Amino acid sequence: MQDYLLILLGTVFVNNIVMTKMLGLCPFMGVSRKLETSLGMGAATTFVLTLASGLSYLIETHVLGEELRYLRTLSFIVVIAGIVGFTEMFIRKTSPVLFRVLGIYLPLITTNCAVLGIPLLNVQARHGFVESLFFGLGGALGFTLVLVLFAALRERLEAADVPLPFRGSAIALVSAGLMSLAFMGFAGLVK
Amino acid sequence: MPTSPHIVLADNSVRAVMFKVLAALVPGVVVHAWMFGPAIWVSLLLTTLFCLVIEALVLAMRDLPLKPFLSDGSVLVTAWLLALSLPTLLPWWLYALGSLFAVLVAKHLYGGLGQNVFNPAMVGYAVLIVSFPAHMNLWPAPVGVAGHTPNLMEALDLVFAGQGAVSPDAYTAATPMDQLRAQVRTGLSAEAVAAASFGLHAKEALVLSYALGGLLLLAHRVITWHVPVAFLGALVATATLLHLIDPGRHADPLFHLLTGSTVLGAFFILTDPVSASTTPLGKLIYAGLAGVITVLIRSFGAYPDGVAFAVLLMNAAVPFIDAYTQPRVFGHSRGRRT
Amino acid sequence: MLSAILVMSGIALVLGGVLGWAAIRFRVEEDPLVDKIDAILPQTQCGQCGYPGCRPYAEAIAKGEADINRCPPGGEEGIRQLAELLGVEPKPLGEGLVHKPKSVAVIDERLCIGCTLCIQACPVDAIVGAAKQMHTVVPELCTGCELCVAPCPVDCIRMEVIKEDISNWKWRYPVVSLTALA
Amino acid sequence: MRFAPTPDEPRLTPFPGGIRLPAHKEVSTQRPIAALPLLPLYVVPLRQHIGEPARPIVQAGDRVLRGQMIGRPEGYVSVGVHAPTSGRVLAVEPRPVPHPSGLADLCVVIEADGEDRAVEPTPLDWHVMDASSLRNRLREMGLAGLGGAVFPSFIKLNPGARRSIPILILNGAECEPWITCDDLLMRQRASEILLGAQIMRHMLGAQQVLVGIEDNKPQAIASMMEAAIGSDIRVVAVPSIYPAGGGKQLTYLLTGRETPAHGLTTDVGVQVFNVGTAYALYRAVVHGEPLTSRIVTVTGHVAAPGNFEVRLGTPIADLLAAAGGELTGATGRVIGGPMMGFELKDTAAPVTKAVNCVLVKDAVHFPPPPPALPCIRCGACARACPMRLSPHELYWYARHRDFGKTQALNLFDCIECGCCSYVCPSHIPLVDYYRFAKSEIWAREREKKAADEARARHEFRLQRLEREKQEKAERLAKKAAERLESGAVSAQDPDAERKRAILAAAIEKARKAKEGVQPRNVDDLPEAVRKEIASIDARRTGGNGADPTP
Repeated sequence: MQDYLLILLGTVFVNNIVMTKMLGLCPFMGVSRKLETSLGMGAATTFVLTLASGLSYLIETHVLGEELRYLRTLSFIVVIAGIVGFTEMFIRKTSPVLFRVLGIYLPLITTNCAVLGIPLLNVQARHGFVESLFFGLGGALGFTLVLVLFAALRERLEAADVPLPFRGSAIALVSAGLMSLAFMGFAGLVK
Repeated sequence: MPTSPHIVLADNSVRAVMFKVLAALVPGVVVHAWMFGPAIWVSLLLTTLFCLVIEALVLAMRDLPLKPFLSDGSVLVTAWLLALSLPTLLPWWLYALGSLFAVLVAKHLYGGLGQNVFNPAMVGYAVLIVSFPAHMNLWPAPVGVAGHTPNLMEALDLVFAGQGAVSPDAYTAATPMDQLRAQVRTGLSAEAVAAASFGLHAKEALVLSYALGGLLLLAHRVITWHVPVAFLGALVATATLLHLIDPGRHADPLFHLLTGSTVLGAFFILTDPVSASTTPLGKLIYAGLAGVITVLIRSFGAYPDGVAFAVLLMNAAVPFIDAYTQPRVFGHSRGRRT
Repeated sequence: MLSAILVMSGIALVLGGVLGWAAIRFRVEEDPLVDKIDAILPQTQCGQCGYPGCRPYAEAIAKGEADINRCPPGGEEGIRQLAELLGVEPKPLGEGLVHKPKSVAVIDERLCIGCTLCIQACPVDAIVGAAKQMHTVVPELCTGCELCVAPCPVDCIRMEVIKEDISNWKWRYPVVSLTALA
Repeated sequence: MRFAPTPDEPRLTPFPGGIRLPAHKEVSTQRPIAALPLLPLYVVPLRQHIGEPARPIVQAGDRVLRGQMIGRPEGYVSVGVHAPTSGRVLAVEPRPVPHPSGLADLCVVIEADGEDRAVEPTPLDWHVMDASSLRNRLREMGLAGLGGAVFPSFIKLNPGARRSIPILILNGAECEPWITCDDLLMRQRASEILLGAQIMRHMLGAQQVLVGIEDNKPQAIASMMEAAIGSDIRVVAVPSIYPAGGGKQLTYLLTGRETPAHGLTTDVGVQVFNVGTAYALYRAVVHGEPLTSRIVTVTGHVAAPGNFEVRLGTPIADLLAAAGGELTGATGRVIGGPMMGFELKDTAAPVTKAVNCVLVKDAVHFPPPPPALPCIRCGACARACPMRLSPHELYWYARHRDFGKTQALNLFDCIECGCCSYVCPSHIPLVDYYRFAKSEIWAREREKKAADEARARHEFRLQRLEREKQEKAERLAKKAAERLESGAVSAQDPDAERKRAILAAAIEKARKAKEGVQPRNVDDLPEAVRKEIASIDARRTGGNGADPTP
């Protein structure tokens, strides 16, 4: 149990997928303009990532095996695309506004490198099924955490007297950099 | 010209607030100079100078009036906190770089006074410790512990000309935190190390003087009790817990209170109103989590002190915390964000 | 090779089945987005956007056929709200469109010949009168769309900017000067 | 406290925030209330209360008597307006009124005849009158809250579906500095106020009557306690913490009941009236006099500050003159107190039911505020806010015109008391930002409502057109069928030709009319100007007939 907890905490804080691994920057910058949207995006990504981690583990061990290893990336992408498609329909039905606001970023979870990256890292780290799930969940929670914090921060920045050349994406990138700097403080906490 | 009210509280201004903070820092600075030698004056002077010059340049570039912003004292507070967080006797350009990141990047890119999300002094510190760890780990030892304490001329020489007549070996020593880590690695118990209390006496005096300044700020209602109490409380609680779990690896809470910039952080850094949470509950969460993170980074992390990183991490979380901890408005059933 | 094809088609089949089921289970009946967009539009029905009314423009936006910056009466605020609803960047008012102060149409009653052309043009039934009788604009109902101005054969309709009085007076944005401290 | 009719002091519940302010009350309490002499001219605005303005029922030239109704209440939230003296109506026209905008509003201008004849007073027998007609009389008599909000009293005196409101609070807190009109009224006319309170209590069915007075007015407290001997009305001294006089604040202070947001104190079984309103009610009911005067404090930088019984409609310039005039060095005039009052733009504006104080500023007591610096989020405003809002956050988003966020942060719970601006170390005009945001949001709501109505009318019209089209098609089809039967087919519609001719004739007539109506105000012109106009006309019509415009 302690191992799983360490995996979870490690992926959320120490090896944060966005802040230290620099994966998933596209939705991080794209869907962080409003707090509510970022929460929706975080939830969707969490759902997709956790499911993708588990499914891809099953495919890796039970379907692909040793000889079909070259199909790994391909089959993972197909699985992720399938889950994203499902999520998309679900959100479209349950929250049309969120669906519209997430816009292109929702189908783009498919190509969110974090979502592919985590299953691949799972394989690399030789995680078991439960470990994979926790790793996926942790990565997704870490993504959601920074996404939500960043969205709240950007809502506040929206009204700040930022000098003209730095308005919008520029100051957002600076802030992301400073947040990343802050996350460096966690370095070495969990291997 | 406001349409109403037509009166304002007398003797109340940003400048008054900032100069109260500066005044409260004076005992700490004096004790620092007394315990660690006159080098602090050099770094204090340098950061003040650099911060003021950078602020003036940026204000001119942004077409803002110089006088109200240079005279409000907020730049001085940033500069002093930066100087007190950095080791003394660094090469001059490191102070310049730290000031640049503090004033230009952390403050003015966000719009200047009152608009920055991250604590400027801590951004300056964090950039330096991440980029120049070798320099940043050379902490001059207290007078009496070090083989030699540089006088003012030697300090100037070291800062501006690099290694001068005095070698760093002569005046630096591993900080208590470093030593603790080293000893733990070689198998000695943390208790034994802490009991040896190298340099802790000097720290005690310094910590007390910062605390005195902090109490002055509390008395003058510049800060509220929430942040220092939550930060120190959480720090002591976390440290106690870890110490109880494994006394051999983790130092006792007193050690955590006395080392690093714990007390400076509790009263002066975390309380920076601009980058701190503003709601009562938010302040408790903000400072409490910062306390926990500080101890975790100190106990398990790669960096010598966790206060700066804890402050920056919690700064990033402040807008989120504030959004969800708005107090219950009079006549509403509960505080909420909709 | 065969096993690879089998594996991939197997995965595709399973996922396809799940998605097919989901498409039926979570089918969206209609798009309430049009209503949301229409709610933001000012309902002047002026047609300056190039569509024959606010609702058609809202439908065009929802379909992605029209840009959000085609509505001058909605002003900057309207564009900002549309941008927020649709999650896109606000943009300035489209080319050839200008924002005018809110006005109402006024009929010069000495000139009106009672031709009813303006009544037919008014999209919100804000003009009252019968054939060969003098017409009047009900100012509370007039949206200021100007559609009645052109059809009038005797040019007796003019647009009057609504004057500020105590009932519609607004507090101004505070002016604060930093440079005053010299 | 020795007059205390009930020895047990009620427990006070302090409201959140609030500030202590220098009171400056003694400036205007040195003399008793003085009456103003009759003036030659009164300007009586028709919008003196919250809600719909009264509709004028007099015209220029009409003769009026004191107390005669000159403005009839229009709509539900409205009260009557009455002539302050006898005389002749000079005009019914827009005149400057005391309003932050400085804009003009419809007023009845009355030239006094010096006789000050009054209409026959109509005292009301409130013990036997039924509640509804009593309220109706008060509405006609112009009763509105005199504490500053001027809400029609008859509405507040209606317990409505609740049948009764258990607690009546008389607000004598007068928490704004400088103002003393309630103070003096309580000192001099305590028993009349309490009689008014008894009538209110009767109308509300209240069991308990509390009078809240700030403890910086010991004389008023003593006088009210003395008047309350023998009754169960309780006079309570409350700490002098601004804004204790706010309705919700005073209710909380005295009863511990928290008025729900967007609600009224009646939601927690409390109704609050200003002591001045209670006095006016007494005059209206017992003496049958409509509301035509009130007590106004004139204080600050004037020669003889004090309180005056002023007829509504008195130009403020005359009131200032009665107080000895402004001293040299006056820097402006405030209507109301220094915390919530507004700058008077024109002293020709008259005293209305809302004007409780005219405060003349000087540079010593009212130095120009230092320029505003950026907010440093120190939170002093949040600690001072009596509504427990986050003023710094409201400011942050109001400044950026993000009104959605300001509403989410409960902007509309702000009572604009000014505590936040007062304590702000950056001297930001916070209240101005909230007022700006509020009026923008209101304007937007008005627009939204108008848009919704326009949409409904448009959709209705589309439906109607569709229906008409269908009906027409049906008619045509029927006609065509008939014609087919009769076999007679005419190639041309004789009607169309006739219609075109009529239209052309009408257009021609209108063009002539346009030419005919062009010259105006040419009756009393000197000969030279007439000639010039004639020559211009000749040039215009003769030279270029096709284009009549110059």
